[in-house]
Amino acid sequence: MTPATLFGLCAAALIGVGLYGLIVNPHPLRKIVSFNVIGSGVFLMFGTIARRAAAAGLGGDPVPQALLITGIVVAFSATALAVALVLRLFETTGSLSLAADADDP
Amino acid sequence: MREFLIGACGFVLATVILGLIRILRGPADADRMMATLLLGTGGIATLLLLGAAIGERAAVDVALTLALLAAFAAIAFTRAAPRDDA
Amino acid sequence: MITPVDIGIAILLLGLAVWTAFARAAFAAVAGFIAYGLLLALVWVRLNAHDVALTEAAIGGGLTGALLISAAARMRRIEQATNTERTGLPVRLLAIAASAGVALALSVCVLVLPDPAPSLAHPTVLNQEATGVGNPVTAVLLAFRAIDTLLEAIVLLIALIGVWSLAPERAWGGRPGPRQVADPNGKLAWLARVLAPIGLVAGFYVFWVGADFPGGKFQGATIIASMWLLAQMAGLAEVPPIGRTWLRVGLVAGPLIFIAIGLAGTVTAGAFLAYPVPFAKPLIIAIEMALLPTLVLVLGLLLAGTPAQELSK
Amino acid sequence: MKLAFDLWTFATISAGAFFFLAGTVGLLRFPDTPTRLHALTKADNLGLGLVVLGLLPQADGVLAGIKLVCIWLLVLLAASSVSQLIAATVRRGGGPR
Repeated sequence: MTPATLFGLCAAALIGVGLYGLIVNPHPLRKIVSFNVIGSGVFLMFGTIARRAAAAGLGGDPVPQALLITGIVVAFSATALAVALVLRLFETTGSLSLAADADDP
Repeated sequence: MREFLIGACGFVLATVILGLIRILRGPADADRMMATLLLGTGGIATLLLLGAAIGERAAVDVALTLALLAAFAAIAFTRAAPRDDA
Repeated sequence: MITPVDIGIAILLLGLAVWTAFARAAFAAVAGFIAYGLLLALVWVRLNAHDVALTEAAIGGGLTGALLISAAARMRRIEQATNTERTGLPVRLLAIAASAGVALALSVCVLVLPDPAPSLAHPTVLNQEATGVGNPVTAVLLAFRAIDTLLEAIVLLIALIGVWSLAPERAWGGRPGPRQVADPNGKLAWLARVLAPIGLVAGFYVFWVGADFPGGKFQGATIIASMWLLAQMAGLAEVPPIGRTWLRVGLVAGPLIFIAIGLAGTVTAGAFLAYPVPFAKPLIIAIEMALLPTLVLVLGLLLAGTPAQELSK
Repeated sequence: MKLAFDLWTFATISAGAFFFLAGTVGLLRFPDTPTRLHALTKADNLGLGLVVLGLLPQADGVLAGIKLVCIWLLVLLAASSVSQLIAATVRRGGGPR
């Protein structure tokens, strides 16, 4: 087994753990954190693929690596938007509950 | 020399792993923040040792970035921490 | 060859991920996630992806952590109320089954990846000469897949518009974030006065070496944006009101210059975002220079948040 | 000469690793937040300094060495100020809750 395979398997486990946290935790901020864990797992798996494709004297395939950089920055912007939404929800309703209101059908 | 550096790297990483038990135990928010500071310093040492061991110069630049930004989250924490006396 | 360091990092990474999912309090989960982000930078170094490691150290270790921790600290006092809301056992069991299934399926995928792996490394290296850039990742970002980078800059702008559009009516056009009260002679101000100039130099360094070594505009812009935010938190600089003309011009200037150079390519080199070979490197550097200030502004303002302060007269 | 350099590296990095261990033990064993802060910031930054000193003979070139020292100085600067800020937060009432 190479380090790439080790971290690939680790990435698969991270995606699983993140998915569990996303479903189970009611707190919206923790859903955001779990979503980021899933995201990093996906990035790590992509990084494994980049590492396995090392050729031409490079340590990895530069195309997936460039896409990873793009992905990390976009993931940050999505997180910032999500956090802003949660803070606004908190300000407006004074609560962090995502549950539907009791009087909803 | 390479084996020694890898070994030292593993050792520092192991002490950091132990230190992260503080994140689990808390009890105060500040204790948890301190454990992430420990990982910042330990992570920089690990990177420098790893970079020297595998002869990778870019690892030093990553360590430089961490040195500049590892404390950033802790600063944000001290700015946003609830002020009980206010 | 797997070293004990690799195994240690992998176990720690998994342990921290489990902690973020199972911790009792949101703040504790976020603290674990910050440690997790710092650790990911180490993983990228181990995977020989040094450009990615720099990005992760700057964004995962710095900006995302600061964003989440300040949100967690602001919501701290009502957390008890949310803790009473718990997910039922059947849902938990289903969630365990679903996530275990996904993880297993993905593990199998990792183990049966084709060998030798398909790679675009050879074509990249063969064609890199024409761009005049020494770092293959920069060549991909700004020449071979420049459209991704352009659209990314636009996605960042859209996210910022999303964050701003959450502002209440009275605060529209005002300064983002809660009002900062800081002692301009305090410890934080001292730290900002010393650290911010050094950080600026380091940010430009990381930006500039990106042409030939790991680094580049995203990493450099993140470092510079953090130093800007540090000065804001220390009370040495104020976030500009979002209605300012210079701010809005700065936000769109980078992508506009990028699009203009791309359009010029349709005339001079026969395709959108193609560069005439003798001018490839100057054009790439021009795009990077144009994107840097825009990225600094967007990243900094995304972290500063939704406008909440009323317009001062 | 090479042997002397290598011995220097062995000695300082081992000492640095020891201080990292000491910092961790302090973080885990000391009774309250301010003492833990004290253990962490002092021991770990000394450990990092020793590691940097040990790596200096292995660095390729003077500039690379200066960069290593700069990283240490940056960490010292940030860690010392941040530990003051955290201590202030703790004293203000951010203690165990």
